[in-house]
Amino acid sequence: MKKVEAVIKPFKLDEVKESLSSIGVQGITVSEVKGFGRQKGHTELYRGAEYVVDFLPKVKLEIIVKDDIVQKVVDAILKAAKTGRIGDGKIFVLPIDDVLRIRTGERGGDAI
Amino acid sequence: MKKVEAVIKPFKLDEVKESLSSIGVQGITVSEVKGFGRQKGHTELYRGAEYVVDFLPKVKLEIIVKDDIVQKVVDAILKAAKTGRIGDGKIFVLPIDDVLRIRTGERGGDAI
Amino acid sequence: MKKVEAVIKPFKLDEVKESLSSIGVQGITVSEVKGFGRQKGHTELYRGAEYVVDFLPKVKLEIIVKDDIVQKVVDAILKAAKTGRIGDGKIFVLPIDDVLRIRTGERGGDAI
Amino acid sequence: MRSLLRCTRFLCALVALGAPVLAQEGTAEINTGDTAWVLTASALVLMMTLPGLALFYGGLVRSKNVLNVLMQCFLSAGIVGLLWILVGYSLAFGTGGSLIGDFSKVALSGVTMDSVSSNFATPPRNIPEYVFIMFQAMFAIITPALILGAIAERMKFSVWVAFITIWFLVVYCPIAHMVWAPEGWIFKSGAIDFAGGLVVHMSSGFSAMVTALFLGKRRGYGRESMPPHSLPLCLIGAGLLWTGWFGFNAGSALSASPLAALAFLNTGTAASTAVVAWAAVEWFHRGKPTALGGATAGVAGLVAITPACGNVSPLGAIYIGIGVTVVSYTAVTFLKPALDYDDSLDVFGVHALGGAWGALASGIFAVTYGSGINGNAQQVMVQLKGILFTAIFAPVVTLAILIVLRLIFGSLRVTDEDEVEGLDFSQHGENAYTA
Amino acid sequence: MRSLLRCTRFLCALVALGAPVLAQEGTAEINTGDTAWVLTASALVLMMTLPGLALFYGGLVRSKNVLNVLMQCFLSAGIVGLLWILVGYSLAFGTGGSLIGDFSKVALSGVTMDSVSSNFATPPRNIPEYVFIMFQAMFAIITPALILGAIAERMKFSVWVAFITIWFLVVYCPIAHMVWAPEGWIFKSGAIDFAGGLVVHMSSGFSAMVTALFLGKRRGYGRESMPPHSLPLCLIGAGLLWTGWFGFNAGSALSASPLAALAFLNTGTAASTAVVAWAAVEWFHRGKPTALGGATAGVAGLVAITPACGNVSPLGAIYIGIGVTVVSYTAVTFLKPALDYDDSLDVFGVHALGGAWGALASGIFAVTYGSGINGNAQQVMVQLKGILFTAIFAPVVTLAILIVLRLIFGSLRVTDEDEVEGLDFSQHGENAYTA
Amino acid sequence: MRSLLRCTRFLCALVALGAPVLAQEGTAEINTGDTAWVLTASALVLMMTLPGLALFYGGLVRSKNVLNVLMQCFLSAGIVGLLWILVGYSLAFGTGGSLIGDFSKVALSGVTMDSVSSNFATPPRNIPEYVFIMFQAMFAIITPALILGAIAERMKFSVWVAFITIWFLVVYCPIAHMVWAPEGWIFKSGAIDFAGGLVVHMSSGFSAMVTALFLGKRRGYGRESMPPHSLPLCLIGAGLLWTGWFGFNAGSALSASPLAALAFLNTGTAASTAVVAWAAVEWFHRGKPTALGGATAGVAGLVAITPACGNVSPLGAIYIGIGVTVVSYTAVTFLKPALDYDDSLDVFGVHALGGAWGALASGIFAVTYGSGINGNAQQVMVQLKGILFTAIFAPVVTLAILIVLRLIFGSLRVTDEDEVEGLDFSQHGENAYTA
Ligand SMILES: Nc1ncnc2c1ncn2[C@@H]1O[C@H](COP(=O)(O)OP(=O)(O)O)[C@@H](O)[C@H]1O
Ligand SMILES: Nc1ncnc2c1ncn2[C@@H]1O[C@H](COP(=O)(O)OP(=O)(O)O)[C@@H](O)[C@H]1O
Ligand SMILES: Nc1ncnc2c1ncn2[C@@H]1O[C@H](COP(=O)(O)OP(=O)(O)O)[C@@H](O)[C@H]1O
Repeated sequence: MKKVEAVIKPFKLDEVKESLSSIGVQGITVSEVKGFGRQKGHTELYRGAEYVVDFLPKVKLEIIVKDDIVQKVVDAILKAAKTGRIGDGKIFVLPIDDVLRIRTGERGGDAI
Repeated sequence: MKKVEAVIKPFKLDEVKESLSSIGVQGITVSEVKGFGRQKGHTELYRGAEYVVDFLPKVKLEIIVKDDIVQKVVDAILKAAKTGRIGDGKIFVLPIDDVLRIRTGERGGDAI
Repeated sequence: MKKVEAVIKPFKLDEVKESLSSIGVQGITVSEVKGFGRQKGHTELYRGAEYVVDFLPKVKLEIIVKDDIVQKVVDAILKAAKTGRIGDGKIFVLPIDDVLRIRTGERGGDAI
Repeated sequence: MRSLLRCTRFLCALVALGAPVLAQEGTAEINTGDTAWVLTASALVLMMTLPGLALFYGGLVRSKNVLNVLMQCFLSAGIVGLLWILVGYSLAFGTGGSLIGDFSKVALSGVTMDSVSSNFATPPRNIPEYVFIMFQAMFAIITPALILGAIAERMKFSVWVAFITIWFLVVYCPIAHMVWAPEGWIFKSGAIDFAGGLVVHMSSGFSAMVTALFLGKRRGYGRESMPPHSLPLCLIGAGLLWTGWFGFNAGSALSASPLAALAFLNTGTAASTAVVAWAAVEWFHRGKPTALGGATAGVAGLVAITPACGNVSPLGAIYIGIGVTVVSYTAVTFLKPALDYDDSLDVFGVHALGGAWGALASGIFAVTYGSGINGNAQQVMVQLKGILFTAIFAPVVTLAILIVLRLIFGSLRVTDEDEVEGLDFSQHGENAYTA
Repeated sequence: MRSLLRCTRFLCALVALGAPVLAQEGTAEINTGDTAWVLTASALVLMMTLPGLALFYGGLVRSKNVLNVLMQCFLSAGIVGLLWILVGYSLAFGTGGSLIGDFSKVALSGVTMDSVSSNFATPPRNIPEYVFIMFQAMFAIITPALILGAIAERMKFSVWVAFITIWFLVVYCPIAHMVWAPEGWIFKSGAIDFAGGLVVHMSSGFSAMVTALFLGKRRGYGRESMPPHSLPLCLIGAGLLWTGWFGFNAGSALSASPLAALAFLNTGTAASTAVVAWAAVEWFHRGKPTALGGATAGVAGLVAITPACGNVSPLGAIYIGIGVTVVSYTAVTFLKPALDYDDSLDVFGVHALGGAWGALASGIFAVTYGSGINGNAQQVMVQLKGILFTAIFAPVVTLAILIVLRLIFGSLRVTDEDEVEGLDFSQHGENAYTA
Repeated sequence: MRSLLRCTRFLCALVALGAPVLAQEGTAEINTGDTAWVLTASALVLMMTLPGLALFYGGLVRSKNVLNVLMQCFLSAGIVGLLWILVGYSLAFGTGGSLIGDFSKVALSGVTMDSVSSNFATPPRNIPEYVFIMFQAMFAIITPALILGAIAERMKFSVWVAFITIWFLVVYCPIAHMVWAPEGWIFKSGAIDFAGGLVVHMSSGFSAMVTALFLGKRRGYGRESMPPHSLPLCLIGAGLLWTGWFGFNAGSALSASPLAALAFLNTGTAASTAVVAWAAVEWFHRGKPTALGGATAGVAGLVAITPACGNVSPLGAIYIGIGVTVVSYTAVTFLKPALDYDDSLDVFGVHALGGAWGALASGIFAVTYGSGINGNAQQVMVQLKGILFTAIFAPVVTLAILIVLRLIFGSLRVTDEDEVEGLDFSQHGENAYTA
């Protein structure tokens, strides 16, 4: 099993979610994050003063999947989240040792 | 060392925290997340219009622990977070390479 | 490649970010979290009633880096985030299997 | 408003504090300045409920319950505002007997553009009865809404709707009649209740207490922390309450007169004093003055001066402001934990006990007395009678209502699950805040 | 304000509802009570826009667009407030013809400290013309601001600024003149529009509808959920609107008179009734009464009673409150999805149709008629004429404005990217909330 | 309020702008319309502080400091509200000399229900002295609260409490006496300060500047970004300030008169003009008009018209609104960075300089003059004297207070750690927002 983490642009969340659903992903955990990267922040004005905002709002998805569909998941995200403009975000794949479902106590693949 | 991640129902946070405390866990990092899973979202009404809310509020716990107590931690969460109803959440166990305590620079098991 | 996660005191964020920038880190993902640890919470007063607040506001950084600069990154965080007082936070290093840049589809080291 | 004598019928005391005479002769002249002020005051008193009280209470609950609180206020404005016209005004200010009015003015029958109410100027002048009706409507609206502070975060919304409907009819209207109508026995006894210490604050506060006990505590009370979700909202509410209270108290003179001016001055002075006193007490007792304390203090000061504001001197107002700080601070800090009840937003400590103190203090510090009263000792005794009656009548009738409602609705509370999820979603299908 | 006759010139009806006579003789006495009330009412009506409407609408949009909404309100107060003094007052209330005023009072030329306006007391009295000007200014300010509800979250800010400037001059001023100036043809026809059902709510509501259609839907409308970012803000706004509306309606009597009192009472009663009725309908239809429903109902009740408040009885107000619930609930629940337009915050359902219902109901339930009218049937016919005219004139002229603006600005909408990022940042360089 | 002559004692100018005569004969008749308006205005002015200013400032700080700001406002209402009754009114309006009043009215001794104040109607009429006292109390409450904008996010709360107590007694009361009491030397010089450009805005603004400098910058100022935590709160505050300001300015006529009407009209007009002008300047200079700019502009326009509103024509108000935009925009955009001070919320740029401009402009555009003045040139010279005096007196005395306070309290600032953690928790033990 793997954990796929993706940092994407917030307005792409719905599209990515639907795309993942359509390939059979049944669970996603989402959090609001702020990203610092190549995409440069913008400047906000407050009463004449300018503030450079380095951190841009992003959304982080965490999806636990069986090894065999990792590539499908990655591809789905790649496709749905892409605008082609800087700041589209990243996908990370991490190893996972174990998964459990709290409700039933199931373990491993069944728990996903 | 392992990282235990648990996605649970928000109102179970206090119980889980106490249960973990009682087995000697000294550190937890908590974040607010939104979960998409088998538990289906609810419908909100705004002036006649209905919005389906797919993402439900969940809480994510991250706990770094030594290998020998991983099972105890998992069991404690399983027990405290369970309501038996759909949407109780998941536990994931991830491998960790290293841990450091910023204050002292301690490394590995001592830093937890 | 590794994922470095650091939980730090919120007001240290700017310093840590600058310190990481200066050693060439080009991407950081930041989230607001609440921490429970040795640093004991404070007590808030509401109309005579006292509430013990166990969870303190912290900031979590996630940084994907190539293996060769992990130590530099860790050191930079250690130095910039340290106040020497309890609650300074932790650094965790996790293994990573893969990284992709959504915009270009690049994979691995190039995608960071 | 009001205590004691009907000027045109009895004699005209130096400071006329009579119940308004409702003249229907059609030729009575109205005073435009008085009318202007009471129109303004009526709008200010509505602002106390919407959005004042709604914010004051709404900020104090958890974010999952804030809409429920706001809706409880809106429905109070809806239900009571409508019932007042249909039947409430008649029950409260229709002639009737010494306990309650009658149905003579149901749906405002007989009230026309020419109907006037006599006011508390010296000598009395007239304002259109329509203005008097609406000024009173705003009092009727805020009183049941005050109760919600004690039952917040757990009562079914359907129960709330039924509860305030009945409570308004069988608790508020009778008390308003007894205290403010010329036929009411408390009125006739010479009690001072210028702007509603008995009628508004004690009646709601004591009813709130019994409702809180009847309902039981919130799930997790005492174990989990339940901090206010937005103290800024609460403090905005307190500010709007303070502003609106000038209409509440000074408007009760029903005239733009020196009496209104005195009531205005006393109102501000008592509130200011309480804010200072409360901050001092907290600083001494807790090491820090809190913002919630500041907001609470302002409201407590305003509650306490309410019955007294037309009958005491500015120095009296200062004493009343200090006194209510002692009373309410003690109640919310020591009495509540000691008695172990869950009065979510402290209606009992602030309104019930603050109102009772104010009603008592109206006697202690009065410089003008109720009709037929000669001196503070006698006035205090009369005040005590009113206080005692209200402190028994309101909660007893409220208890009866609650028992009946339990028969009808089964539990008065939402289910545990709904309580955990929050009343906003379970009762209204909405969430207060989204991105 | 106003329907029908100029009392000092024609005859004085029992309930005088004439347009204000502007006497400049310099010796006319003003009534201080009337003046006090209209000063107060003017402040209350400003509060309806800032912050009332700003909050009501601001709470309903997504958090990335709230500042844009607030700024649209501020700029309406700025632009219209300034233009009113420079030219608007003259266009609306200068003598002129039956369609529009003239330039005789540009920059208030000729208006002095001695100028007075006659009011709707019986018999008429005077207030300073400066007060009348400012009371009317506040009406002029809120009307264009109402439109923003239909175009929120997508219009370029530069277009908004141009739009309200022109709309104010070519839609608002003429309609205000036709309906409220003694020379206006709708006024002369005997139509009742006490506080602005035609002038304020229908004119803005129908213009809003055409603007929403012209602009197109928000990106993602119907696919993504776009829930209100802060219902508490929205409900605070509704509370302040309710409070301020007493100034709007009762102030339109231009006097602290029984007429003002009646308008005040009807205003509160209709709003309360609508809140109760709407909650009942929602409970029945959806299983739960919503907070947004409560706020919407209050506003809808207030809209509907606006034209009628000085001419109907309290029972009439109750019927009007029930009626508007049916009309507006149906519109926002069934009509909007059926016609598939994106009127972001339901200006059409609430203001256009609620205002039209109110204008019609003014005829149905009138107990005092417009000048020269003898009975409800005749009054209804006259009302229909006014309704029809407004429902055609306002959107047609608005359409013309929009076409011209498209020629000038190219697209009236922000770019898709700006819309996604939010108008706060793209139009104003700011974010509403930070830590 | 006020400039120049005591009508009943001296002569009655065409537009009477005298200090109120306090007649105690007991038989003086009061005017109910005037009384109604000043009662209303007093409530409106309280609303400016609570919650108006509290929100305007509270929204601009970071979320960790918002409660501290709100509490600074509440304590100003508490401390000053109480001290005003005990001693302040006597120091400001007791007979005394040309610099300060006396102790003749301590604890309002001698003031009764029969005491009246003469007002600025032509010819002067009376209102109850109690009303005048409370109207003035609200001015006294807001003035020290204005200062907090310059020292927000870093001053110890204990220091704030001590500071405003002393500042009120040794800065506010003397200036109020000099400018508004008939014995005051600035008053006697014929200076125009209708509603408090010198007394309220310059006195607080210049004091704020020196306090900001004395305290030093916020930790991280210039390095970290410190954006407003909630611009919507700030804009709600601005809206309520605008609404309340009508009470502030038009109430200063102490009458429901054409003078009040003129002041009202000028107030709205100047604010509207400034909003338009500021947006235009920002659009041109920065490419985008900001919401914070809109709110700031409104307040700046209101500040500038304050001293002038009873003495200039509507066109004058427009010029003043344009002028203050230039002054304040320049100050906050160029002067602040150039001088490198940390006036957190721009009290200096908006209130000190806006007030100074307004005071000067009162001379430039006056159409009615101060007593004994014949023409604008002479009036300007007199205005300059008042401006200069205030711009020196207020900061110098403030500096003395600060030096004394530093001796007593050691540092006037919270510790660095407390500043980082936020003043809400460190000073009040609370957090503004929780889930
Ligand atoms: N090395 C990294 N570690 C963690 N997060 C990263 C890293 N690089 C980028 N990110 C995240 O991805 C987001 C997008 O990255 P950015 O460099 O702006 O554009 P792009 O993805 O197009 O190269 C960032 O805002 C940040 O949240
Ligand atoms: N494969 C997954 N990857 C990441 N998060 C998941 C996954 N499956 C479930 N979750 C998280 O767990 C929560 C509960 O899952 P759900 O399927 O609703 O119920 P249950 O845990 O009872 O099976 C989800 O809301 C989501 O946050
Ligand atoms: N074992 C752990 N697992 C996850 N997070 C931890 C763990 N220990 C500490 N943390 C995080 O680090 C923060 C600081 O830890 P704490 O024990 O308070 O102080 P210190 O880092 O100085 O030892 C905590 O608030 C928590 O967020």
